[in-house]
Amino acid sequence: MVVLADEKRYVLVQGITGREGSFHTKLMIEYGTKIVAGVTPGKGGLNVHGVPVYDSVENALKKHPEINSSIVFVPAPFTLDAIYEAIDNGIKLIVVITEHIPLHDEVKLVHYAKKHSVIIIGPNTPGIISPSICKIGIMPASAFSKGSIGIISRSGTLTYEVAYSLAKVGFGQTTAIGIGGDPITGLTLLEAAELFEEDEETKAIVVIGEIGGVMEEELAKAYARGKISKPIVTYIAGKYAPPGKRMGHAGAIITMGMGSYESKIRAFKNAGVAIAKTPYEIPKLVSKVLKNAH
Amino acid sequence: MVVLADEKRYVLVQGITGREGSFHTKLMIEYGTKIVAGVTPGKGGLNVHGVPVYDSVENALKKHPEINSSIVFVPAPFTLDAIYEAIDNGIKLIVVITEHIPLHDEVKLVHYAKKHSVIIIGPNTPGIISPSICKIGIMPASAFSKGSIGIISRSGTLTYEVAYSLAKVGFGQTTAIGIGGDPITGLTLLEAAELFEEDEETKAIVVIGEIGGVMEEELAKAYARGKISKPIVTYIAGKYAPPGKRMGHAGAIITMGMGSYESKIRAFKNAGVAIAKTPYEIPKLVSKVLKNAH
Amino acid sequence: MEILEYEAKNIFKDYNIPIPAGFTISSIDKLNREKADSLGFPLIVKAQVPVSGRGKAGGILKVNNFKELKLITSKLLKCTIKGIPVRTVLIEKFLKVIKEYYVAFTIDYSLRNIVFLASTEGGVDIEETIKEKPYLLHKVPIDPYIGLKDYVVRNIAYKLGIPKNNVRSFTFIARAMFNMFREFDAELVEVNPLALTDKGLYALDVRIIIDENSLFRQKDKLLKYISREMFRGKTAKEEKAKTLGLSYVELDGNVGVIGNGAGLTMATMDLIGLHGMRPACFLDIGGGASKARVKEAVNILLENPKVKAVFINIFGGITRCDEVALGIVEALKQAKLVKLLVVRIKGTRDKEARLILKQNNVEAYEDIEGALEKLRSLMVI
Amino acid sequence: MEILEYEAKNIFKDYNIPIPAGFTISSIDKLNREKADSLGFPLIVKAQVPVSGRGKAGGILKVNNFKELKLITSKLLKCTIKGIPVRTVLIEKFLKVIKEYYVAFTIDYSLRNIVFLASTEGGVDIEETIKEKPYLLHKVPIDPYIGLKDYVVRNIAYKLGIPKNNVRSFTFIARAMFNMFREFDAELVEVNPLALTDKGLYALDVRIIIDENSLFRQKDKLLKYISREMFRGKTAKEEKAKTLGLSYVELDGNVGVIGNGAGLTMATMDLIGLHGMRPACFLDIGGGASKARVKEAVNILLENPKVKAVFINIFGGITRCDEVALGIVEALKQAKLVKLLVVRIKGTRDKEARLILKQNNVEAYEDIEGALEKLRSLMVI
Repeated sequence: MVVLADEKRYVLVQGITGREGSFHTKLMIEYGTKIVAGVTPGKGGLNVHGVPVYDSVENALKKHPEINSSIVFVPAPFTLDAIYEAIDNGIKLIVVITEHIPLHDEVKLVHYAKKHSVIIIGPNTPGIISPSICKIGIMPASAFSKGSIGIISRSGTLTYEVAYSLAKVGFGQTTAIGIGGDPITGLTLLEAAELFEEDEETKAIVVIGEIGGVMEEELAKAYARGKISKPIVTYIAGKYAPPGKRMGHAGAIITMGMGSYESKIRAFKNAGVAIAKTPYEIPKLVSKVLKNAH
Repeated sequence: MVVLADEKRYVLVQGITGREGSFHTKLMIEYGTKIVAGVTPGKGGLNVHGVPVYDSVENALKKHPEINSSIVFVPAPFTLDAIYEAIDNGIKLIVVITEHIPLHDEVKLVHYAKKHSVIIIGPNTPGIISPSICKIGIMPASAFSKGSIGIISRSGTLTYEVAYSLAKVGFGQTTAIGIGGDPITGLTLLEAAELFEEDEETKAIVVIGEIGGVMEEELAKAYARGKISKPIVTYIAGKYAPPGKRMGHAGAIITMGMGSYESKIRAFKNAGVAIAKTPYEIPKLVSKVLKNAH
Repeated sequence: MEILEYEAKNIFKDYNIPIPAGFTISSIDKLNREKADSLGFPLIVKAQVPVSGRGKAGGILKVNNFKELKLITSKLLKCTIKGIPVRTVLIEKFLKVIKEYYVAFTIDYSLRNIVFLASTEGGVDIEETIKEKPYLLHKVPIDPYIGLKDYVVRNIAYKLGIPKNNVRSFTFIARAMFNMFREFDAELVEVNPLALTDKGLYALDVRIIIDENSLFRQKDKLLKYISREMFRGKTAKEEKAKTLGLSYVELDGNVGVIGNGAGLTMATMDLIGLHGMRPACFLDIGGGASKARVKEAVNILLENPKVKAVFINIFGGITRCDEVALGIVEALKQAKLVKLLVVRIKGTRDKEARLILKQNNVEAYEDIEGALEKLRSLMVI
Repeated sequence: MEILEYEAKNIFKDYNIPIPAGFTISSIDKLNREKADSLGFPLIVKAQVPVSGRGKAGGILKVNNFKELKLITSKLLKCTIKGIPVRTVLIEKFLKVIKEYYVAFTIDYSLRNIVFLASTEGGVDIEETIKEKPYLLHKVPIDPYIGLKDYVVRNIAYKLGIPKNNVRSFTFIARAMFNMFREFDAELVEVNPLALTDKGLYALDVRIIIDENSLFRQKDKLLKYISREMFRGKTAKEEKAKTLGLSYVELDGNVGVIGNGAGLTMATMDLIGLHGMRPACFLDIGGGASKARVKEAVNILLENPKVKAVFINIFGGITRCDEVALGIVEALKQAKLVKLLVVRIKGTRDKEARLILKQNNVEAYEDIEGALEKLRSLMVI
């Protein structure tokens, strides 16, 4: 089995007529993803790489009631509305590629999705891919291969790099989930790890974190409590990174010292998680944790 | 049994230090209602007719965790906030005496209450009374007496008048519910009738309606469908009343002819409900429907 | 509280919604030929009165030249529409209409929610059209906390068949109307028709009704748009009653009705009607009225020449009956016109009240039946 | 995007939040004695730089007379605080403070929600205070759809022990700050301290950070308050990079790092660090960068005198490696300064890319290890 991106995904592309939307629709179709319809307001009736375009999600669903997922390429000023439209029409998995969405919109979309039990991947994500099964995203397919590792990442390029270096030593992925690079994301690292925890086929989880936010610390705590029992290998980018912008006193007051590289490493170390110093160290550690698990 | 206003009500008075709040606190205590605390922001520490006053609902509940109901005398500009405060602190029955609350605030309070499964009586209501048990309201106690009739009313004075004329012929009330005189109310006529439907002690229901809105029609339909099986006697005020303000074309378009005196009478007649031509005819009809019910 | 069309249009203008170019005048002497010419004939002249059916009552006319404009304007400024004198006219550029739509935001009492209404069939006959073909009405409830979503408006635009290159403008107009609806605490923001012209969408006629209960937070903003007294009734007496906090509406019968509480007052009117008489007015003194307030209320009726008899029905709860009785007596002492008067008074301190009234030669009853009987006998004479 | 204190205070003023009377000057010649006298000494002189710890760095001073004011102002206008030149000073009336509070609205990434923060212990040491006594911080999440409820603010006011006759003002200030927070798409609206004086509550120091992703809808409004270019980095080069859409931050090492994607760029810096070298900067060319963009990116590093070697790490996905290679080559052709350069390039069209680079005498590796080894060997020399 895989998580989220399985063979039962019937995908709607919101913003299909845009440059990115149209380009990646083609690549997803080539990968084998079931792209059944697209939406661009005012462009209903067109056809993008063989995919019919509708003016509204409602109209797309009327013709394609099997749609259960959506990928969003809509420009940032209109993304929140596009997500409302998808959620109000009953779509329960939404991959939001769009970057630069205003933070206040992100707070709202996370709130709204939670209230309606909808999974949002992203925003600012490369998407999700289950190699040779389904890709709802923009990642280069060639970097990924089928296997038993689950990847969860806050970074796009780094995910490709890690998938590629895992492949070199023979490890493929059940699924790779880009949770998105923004400070607020629909699915958190922990929630993604919980999905892999329940997936029989996934033997180990690779977590690519970053400085900032407290998602890594939350995951580490859950691991320490035994909520996640599968072996995790993690890499946290940003040990030598420039300090992020200071959010007045509030930033420091809220995070209470969490969010730094040291805080994250400490949390994972305390939880007994294998920590890679560089992304290129990950394959070696994966071999090790899998050996120990036997 | 009675509905809503029973002996297990521990009541908080919001806006207790105001003229009306203080005056009716005294009358409610005299009636036997368990008024345990009051709230007026900034007046914490005072004492009104022996009732301790707090700055916030949170503080009142800390000292009086038994509070499960609230009566609101807070001025209209601040009522919505007072209701938020009560609901957020877990109070599930709120009687809103305040009149002249902005309509947009009423839409919000109804929405918010529904989301939190809270019963709002009012706004612009005389409250609820179960004679000789509990009064959460401002009605003159002397007009009411214990018995087996449930009264639901959109009008204050008319309720007293009807209760009084019922008493003259020996009928008392289980409970009288003033649902409030505003176009939007927390509890509807139908919802109130459903409460009486489930109350064993209530033998018949008197419904005092008014022109405007469609609550009477909704109740009539539910009665016709058998959702309410107890005998109802109704009086609709306003046959000779001046026409209400015209809400542009929208008013007519939405109501589609409902809301008028004729529409309400027709609906009740079709449902087989006993209709009083004047409020003073109600006692006679109550006798009749009760006789038929035997 | 309904504001006048041109006032509402000034609000629309500030929300950047396209409206026809135009100007108002309140005196025919101020009518300026250059101003009219700069708009370009034909023009539309619209009487500014806050009533429905103004067009059918002759309050909206098309003029083709300055002579006609002057004639029509001067006529309108002298006339009365549905009882309301025309104090101002709005003169607007005439726009050629390709298609008329109906768009409104209001509160649906049944849903207890805000609704967005739209129809392809805008214009004066919208109500009849929707009655016959209810499927032409699009009604969407709007969560008061989440507000209007753009896609909802777009979907309506597609359903209305708004041309694709006007959808963006439609969405803009609907959003602006919704913002206005919320920011002004409106009960209604209506555009009928929203007209498709060769220059795009225009709000040809608009209507805004403000919730009077919101004036505590809307007054300052409204005063930017409304130059007159805000608290007005339709007649001078209604205006006076309003300032006194009384709920008063004039009707066309001859029995003046006073009650405490809207329900009881309405029920009293119903009784008058059922007994073959006709109410001259509805006057609710409200709860806990003071002597002074009662006196003013009675005065309003005593001074109304249409009122032959005054019928007062009080059930005292919070309202003290003796206070009411004293108010009645004081009003009578100052009365210039002599009217028939019957009082039914019951409840808190009613015995004292009836005594006071009897001592002042006012018929006072405890039971409604007796009072009505008396009234009937007086009216027959 | 952090705006300057006086700009933020102008916004506060428009939201009717009490701030100390004052004025700004940007040139010592413009310092006007009457203006200063009308405020009344002592005055506070505050350097306007968007950095934290300004006070401790000598950027905030009290002056007792015009002579001192002139001296301090002229000094500040010539100096640099934490690397930022002081272009403007704010001169404010000194207010006697009875008690300092801390109040802020921000977004808590962990809760993924708006939070209202308040503490009794306002002032420059707030962070240490809260670290030691976390119970002094009141943090309330706010539903983004429902907004700030007055009672929530009142309850905080009671918990902070705000004097009863200042609670209304506190509630007003908090509500205004929240409205500002939402209406300006702020990441932070902070008042520290909110000072209790004998004239009531005053926002003595304020800070507003605007979400740059919201500029498409905030720009027009912000331009009312911000006179300078809005898109600025802290240094000229950062500013240039920003206008090119590149993410660039300068650090104090000597190896310039370029990557595609923030994660990979950070990881590359980590590698540099782990191998005992120090990064001079962080430069992310983003996804799908064009030849021209890459050229500009490389140029920025080549022109930076602190950079001894440039290390480029690309994993091509959407980004085409050959496009990157061409950009590098073009930049090198125009370069005035000669730098060490090592490129690791992998992914979409990487063979072509390595060929292009080799032909232009640029060391290009497929594997990161080889590239790093080479860099190390070059840096040792």
